[in-house]
Amino acid sequence: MQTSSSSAPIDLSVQAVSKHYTNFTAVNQLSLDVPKGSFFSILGPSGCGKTTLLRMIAGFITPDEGDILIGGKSMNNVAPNRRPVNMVFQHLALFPMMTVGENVGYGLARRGLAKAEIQRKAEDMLSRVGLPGIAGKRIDQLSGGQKQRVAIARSLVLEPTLLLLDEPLGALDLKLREHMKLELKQLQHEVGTTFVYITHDQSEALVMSDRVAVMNKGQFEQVGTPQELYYHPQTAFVAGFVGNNNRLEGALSSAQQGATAAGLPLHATSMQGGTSGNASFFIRPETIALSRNASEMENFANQFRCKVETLFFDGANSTVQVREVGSGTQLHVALPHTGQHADLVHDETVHIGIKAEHVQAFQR
Amino acid sequence: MQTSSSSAPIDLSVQAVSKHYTNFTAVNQLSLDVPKGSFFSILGPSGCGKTTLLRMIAGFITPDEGDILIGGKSMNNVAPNRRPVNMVFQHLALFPMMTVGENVGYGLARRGLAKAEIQRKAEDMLSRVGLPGIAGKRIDQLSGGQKQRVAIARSLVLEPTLLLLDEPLGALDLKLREHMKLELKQLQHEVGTTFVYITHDQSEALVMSDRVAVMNKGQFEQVGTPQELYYHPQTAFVAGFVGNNNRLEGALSSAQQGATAAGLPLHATSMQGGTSGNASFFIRPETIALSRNASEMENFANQFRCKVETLFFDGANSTVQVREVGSGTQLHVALPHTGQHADLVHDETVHIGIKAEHVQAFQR
Amino acid sequence: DDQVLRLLTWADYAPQAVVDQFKKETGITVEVTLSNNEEMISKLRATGGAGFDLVNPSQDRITGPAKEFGIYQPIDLKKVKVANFIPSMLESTKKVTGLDGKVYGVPLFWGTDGLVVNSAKSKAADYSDLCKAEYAGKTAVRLKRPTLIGQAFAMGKDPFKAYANPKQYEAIMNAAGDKLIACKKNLKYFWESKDQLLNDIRNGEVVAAQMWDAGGWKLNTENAAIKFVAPKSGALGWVDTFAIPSKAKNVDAAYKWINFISRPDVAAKVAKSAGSFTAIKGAENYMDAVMKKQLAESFPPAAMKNIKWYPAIPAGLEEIDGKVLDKIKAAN
Amino acid sequence: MIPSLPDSKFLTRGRAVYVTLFFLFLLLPLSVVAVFAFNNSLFPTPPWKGFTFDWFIAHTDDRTGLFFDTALLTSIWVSCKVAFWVTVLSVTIGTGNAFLLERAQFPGKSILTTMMLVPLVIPGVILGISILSFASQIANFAYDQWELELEWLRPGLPLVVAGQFSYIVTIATLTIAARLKRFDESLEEAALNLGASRFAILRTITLPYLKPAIIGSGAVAFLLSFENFNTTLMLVGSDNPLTVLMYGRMREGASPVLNAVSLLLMMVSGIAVALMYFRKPRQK
Amino acid sequence: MNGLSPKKLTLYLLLAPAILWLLLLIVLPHTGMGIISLRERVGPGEFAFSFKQYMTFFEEPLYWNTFVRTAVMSLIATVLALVLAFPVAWTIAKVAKGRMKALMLAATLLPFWASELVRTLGWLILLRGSGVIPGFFQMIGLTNEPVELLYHDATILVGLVYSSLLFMLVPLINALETLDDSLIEAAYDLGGNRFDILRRIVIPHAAPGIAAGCIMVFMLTLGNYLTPVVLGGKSSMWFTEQIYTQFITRFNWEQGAAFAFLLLGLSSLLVWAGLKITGQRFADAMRRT
Ligand SMILES: Nc1ncnc2c1ncn2[C@@H]1O[C@H](COP(=O)(O)OP(=O)(O)OP(=O)(O)O)[C@@H](O)[C@H]1O
Ligand SMILES: Nc1ncnc2c1ncn2[C@@H]1O[C@H](COP(=O)(O)OP(=O)(O)OP(=O)(O)O)[C@@H](O)[C@H]1O
Ligand SMILES: [Mg+2]
Ligand SMILES: [Mg+2]
Repeated sequence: MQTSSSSAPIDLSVQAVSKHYTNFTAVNQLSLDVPKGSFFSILGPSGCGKTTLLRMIAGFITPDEGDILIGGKSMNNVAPNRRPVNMVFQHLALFPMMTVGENVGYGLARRGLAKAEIQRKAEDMLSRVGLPGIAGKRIDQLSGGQKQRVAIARSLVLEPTLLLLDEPLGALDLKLREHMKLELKQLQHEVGTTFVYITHDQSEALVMSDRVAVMNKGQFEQVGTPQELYYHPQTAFVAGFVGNNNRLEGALSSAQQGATAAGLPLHATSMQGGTSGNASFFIRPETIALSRNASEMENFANQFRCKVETLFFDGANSTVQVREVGSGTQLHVALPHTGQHADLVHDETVHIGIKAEHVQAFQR
Repeated sequence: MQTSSSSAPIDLSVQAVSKHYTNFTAVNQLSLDVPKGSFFSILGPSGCGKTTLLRMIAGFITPDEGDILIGGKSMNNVAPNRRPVNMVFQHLALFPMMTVGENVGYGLARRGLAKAEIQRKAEDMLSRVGLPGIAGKRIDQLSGGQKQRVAIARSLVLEPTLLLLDEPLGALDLKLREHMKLELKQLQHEVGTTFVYITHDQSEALVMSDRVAVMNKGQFEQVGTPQELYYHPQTAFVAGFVGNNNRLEGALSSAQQGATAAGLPLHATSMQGGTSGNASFFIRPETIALSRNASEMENFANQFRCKVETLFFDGANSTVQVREVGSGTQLHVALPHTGQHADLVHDETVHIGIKAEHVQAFQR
Repeated sequence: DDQVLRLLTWADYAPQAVVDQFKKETGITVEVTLSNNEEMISKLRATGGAGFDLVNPSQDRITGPAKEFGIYQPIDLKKVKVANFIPSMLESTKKVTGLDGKVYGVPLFWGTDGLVVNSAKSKAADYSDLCKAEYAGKTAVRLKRPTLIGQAFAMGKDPFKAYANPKQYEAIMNAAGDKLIACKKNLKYFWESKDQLLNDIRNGEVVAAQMWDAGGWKLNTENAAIKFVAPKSGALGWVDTFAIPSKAKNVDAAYKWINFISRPDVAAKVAKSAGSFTAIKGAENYMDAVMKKQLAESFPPAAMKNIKWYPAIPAGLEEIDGKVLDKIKAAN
Repeated sequence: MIPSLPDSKFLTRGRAVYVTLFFLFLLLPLSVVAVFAFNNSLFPTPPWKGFTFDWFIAHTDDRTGLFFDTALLTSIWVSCKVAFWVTVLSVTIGTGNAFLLERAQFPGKSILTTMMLVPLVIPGVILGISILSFASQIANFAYDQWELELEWLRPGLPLVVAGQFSYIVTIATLTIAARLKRFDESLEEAALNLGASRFAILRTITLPYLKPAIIGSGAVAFLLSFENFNTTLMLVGSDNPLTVLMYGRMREGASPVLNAVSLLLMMVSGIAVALMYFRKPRQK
Repeated sequence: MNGLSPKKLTLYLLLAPAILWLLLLIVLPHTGMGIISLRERVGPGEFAFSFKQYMTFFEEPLYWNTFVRTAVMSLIATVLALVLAFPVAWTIAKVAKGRMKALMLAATLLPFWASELVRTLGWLILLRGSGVIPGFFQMIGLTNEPVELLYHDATILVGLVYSSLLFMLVPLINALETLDDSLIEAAYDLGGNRFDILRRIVIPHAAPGIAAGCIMVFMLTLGNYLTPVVLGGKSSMWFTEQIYTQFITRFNWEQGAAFAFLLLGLSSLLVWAGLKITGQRFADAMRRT
């Protein structure tokens, strides 16, 4: 994985594209390059313009400004049914009046292929998505995950340059979603088609993608690998949106020194040029060390005494909510995988330590 | 929390209750005691009979056998509208033709309280669930989380002995669900009403409950605190259903010695009396130590050389899928919170170590 | 209740002014339902003679249904001011509507079926002229039995004489039917509503049509070129009567209405509205001069004598007519 | 096709033109009727002879305006009475039927369900005639046997109401059942759980939920009844509803009063619909 | 087991009016009519069992001609209504948005706020020889003389189609509205053209609505009385008119009842055939109207 290198040819290039609605700009001067064969995600909160962008790429919405190039060719004035892209819709849009095989073969039939050929290709593709021999079933006989895969097969069988996916896991239930997440990534890896994937679920984006663009209010906040986004967010928005985070509002007095509004002094890495002024501090729950023993915290730049408020036991994902005694600041702390501290009780005193490099500050 | 002690009075007692449908037993000779003031969850896969059980408690279904006692009184022949229990429905069942205030006041009005009294109580209750001043709104003006709380308020205002909740978070989206999970736990803590909570999401059950009953095919497999279930599952079903787990099929040759069918030798703690024969082995991803360096694994009873297959980067919840070189066994390994190993690449060789106590074996 | 008279009658036989006057004089409200001969019988048949207190069927349509369906009750002539009626008309109606020694109708209006002709555009003088090619697409008849009867007379046959002999009658009617089928191309339509026809004659779309006299004279007042012409083979004369349904609830009011209408002054009013002639003595004194003139013009004495009055129809004959009419309608 | 698919100008224009023509086609006959209500002529037909309000307000020998035409006004009142009863009956029994269809289980339910739909496919004339002949037979029988005159079985308003009801109730049933089908039964369970009795649930939850369908089907029932001609024609006695009276006038002596009353009706139902239509968003 | 449980009681209370309605107003009257149709008048007020009425129908070409004619015209009217209404239903359901959509919906309902009589009166004013449209033709010099537009079969069709459009539009709109736009987009995205999408996606999806609309329109035209009688010409026989004539002007209830039964049979048969061909079920289709 992470095979995408900047030298790979660019399959999709979005160039300064905008879409304005009456007194509302859904997509604002947005540019984007997706290299061939990569899994590219666009991650953003509801209403930020993701679908609008994707539908412009597919051709269902005409951009007001800018250009979209697919495989190097401008898509201006190319109708959706002539573009070398296919789309997997949020609610899949499988044709309920056709069998699975007819669904998968639909695009091929439109290209005028022979019946036998269509059937062979469709069954081939179904096998590749792990559903051999279901071509004869009706759509309503499939489970959610199967539908998912049929929808993808229906698009992939046309061998598009680009596959667009609009939150295709949104309608699935939790367990299935976890499962499909892993499966989808593997599928993309196998077929090698370029995927452009939309989601508002950061976990999906992180797990599956080679690169992720974080979108907010019609613009990209940051584009990078999942690791870059997670460990080196460039903006407060990205820090807050990608992964869980404790967010504390306060001010910086120098580049690496500050305090929250409630009076908690913090040593931080200042991420943006500025050295003082109002700032938001972000501390990931899993970077906070916790112990019943104050002495274990000696090496940490930030050391606080806290009272346990609530333990949220969830096996490997357990967290504890603590309150710093001096300022009353609430913090979420992830408990280690070892199961240590799963026995914390309400009102117990604990000590926490946070390295300065794990306190990320963004000027407001 | 974990305040429930076995000395607290029993609010709900289900005694050998069964429900048979034509050629199908939905609930089978099931018994259960819920102490006053506790948060009790029933966790089980879809179709295991959870809803059937809950509806028998509420009185919508008549048990074929057994007795249900609430607050010590048998509920045989007590109509649903006369039982001291209230229920929060899966899809909430808020009355769309009434305002929030009318919804919350509905039960009070049926008891014949005066208008002013109803209004006062309803607004009180709404404040307690954190929604002061919305009594006049229409239901469709509320967000998902607000509806959730209104549904709970509507039941709590009647001061039931027992509040039954049937997967009330099922319909919410991911983020909100995470949030409501924490909130619901706190709410129960504050009001002190006994909650009986149904879910098929193990994380919900673990995080919120004082005690959890794991249900399967109409019967309980294990009842215990979340920690007990997670760390000391009594059956293979519980080990597999609660928390993520690597499941390997094989056989035990002695009480603590065995091998998978693919030939991977394992040192294990045998959980059940038996000493040899077919067995399932469970290894939690977070108990597996991983290193690029074989020497770091020396202290582990089980040591394996593996190839990295896929890295699923998800911040603090990242996992890696590896394949043991000798037997080809696939294993999921959780990566440490520190972000170490987030840079693993495909086909890299790694070494993993597992303590014998973390390999749980169940006879089949 | 006693204060309501339910009247089933032809359009114009109960003008609003007369109804108002009746109400003022007697306190009885008249509920008018408009109808025609066939529908009157159907209605009463369905009600078994209930639902109405008084009807105005033509005299030839009384004894048949009375016998078959029992929908009429005999008239108590003692309650009718017989002196108001023209004796000859009363006598002939008594004869035609008499059954088992009882009388079922008293006359109200009489009139004729003939031709309305726009003399500026047509010289039609008999029913058969409607089929002349020169008037193609500009003539009209009703698809009803009077049309058949008229055609039959125009062909020189006497269907009335054949009433007693269904076989012979059927032959006559079939012949008339064939004539009309041949004529069909010439017709603009079979007219259904009086209004439709009057309008089309008015604006010249129709130049000659079979119709009853009142319509013709009405048009004549508007446009002198339009005339009612008694056909050479004879106009068909009908008499509309008062008859009382067998289960009438307010028989008293029915007699009151009969006696009210048969007052010469009232009769004249109704006559004016209907454009027909009454069987009431002295009504002509109140009558419009124009109408008298029109009558004289349409009916020279010879034509008057040549009027063929409908005898009572024996039950079952109408089935024969019906089939012929259907055949005409279906023919191309 | 749909807005998100690019259509050629030709297609878009073509569709606009077609739709415009279509609505012209729909509105043309009605507007002519409306316009000719003001024709200063004795006949409801061209030529246009100038503008007048006579056909609403005149009260002279040869012109009786709508507001003085007692027969017309009476018939409107008769129609209203009939429509009222048909509406009340259809909606009440329709509501019961809806519960029967959606909630009850009993042997023969599928037969009953199909039977309930049958009136929709019986031509109105036949419906009228069959009810007429059936009622007459019973009435004649009662009369012949016991000299008992069952007047309500004779042509007249009770039969008209019965005839219209016999198929309008199907429509009401379908409308209300459709809404009841979408009713989430857990709402009733929730109410029961909150201590409501069966009756209280019906009163406070189920019926309020059905209210829009009940009102809607009531309005439709009223309109259908008011407009009905085919069935009514067969069943009327001496009281004429408006449609039957208008038919009689059309055949025997139409005047622009017919246009005037049509215009009035169009306006009344237009206003009624507009009121319902504009109130809806606010309710919602 | 003595006394009724409340549940049973409720069931009976609900069943009673439904059964009374169906029995007294539908089943028995039609059975009665069936009986009437099977007798023959042998004398004044005397009747005997006979198939004569049905024999007459089959022996008399006039009657079955009318019968066939009515059915054929109704079918044509149904197809016309479908073809005319479909683009409009599509526009309302899929293209128009917001206010425009509401307005168009209201406009489709407009004609049906006025009674059938009013609509027919409108057509009379428009089409008669001296009417508005012939006058217009003359004015623009299309014809020299007024043309008679009334009294043709085509006129009847116009009137019938006009009267039944609503009943086609509403189920069509309902059916099309439930068609998810993304299905069309998906088909288009996969390379389908308009015709193909119509054939493979839209029509199969809308089939129940189409069936419902067609049944409604067909039944309404077949059973229509007013329009064919008022707008029809000298040869235009309509079967309901025939029934009316038998009952009302011929006093021949026996024959009329037989005709009524034949019409019922015809309509049931055609509806059944239509449903069979399109694979729909009666109850499903009717519930959509
Ligand atoms: N036709 C339109 N007219 C006006 N505004 C629109 C229109 N379509 C979308 N918008 C607005 O544009 C914004 C972006 O919409 P878009 O559907 O692209 O969001 P999204 O990121 O896909 O959100 P979600 O995750 O909820 O699907 C939204 O605020 C939406 O309200
Ligand atoms: N009325 C019924 N007749 C027959 N079987 C039924 C009936 N109701 C429920 N069942 C069966 O009983 C079993 C238990 O149903 P129940 O609704 O209690 O499951 P559940 O645990 O709540 O599942 P879920 O998580 O999907 O809601 C299911 O297998 C279901 O199919
Ligand atoms: Mg979107
Ligand atoms: Mg359940």
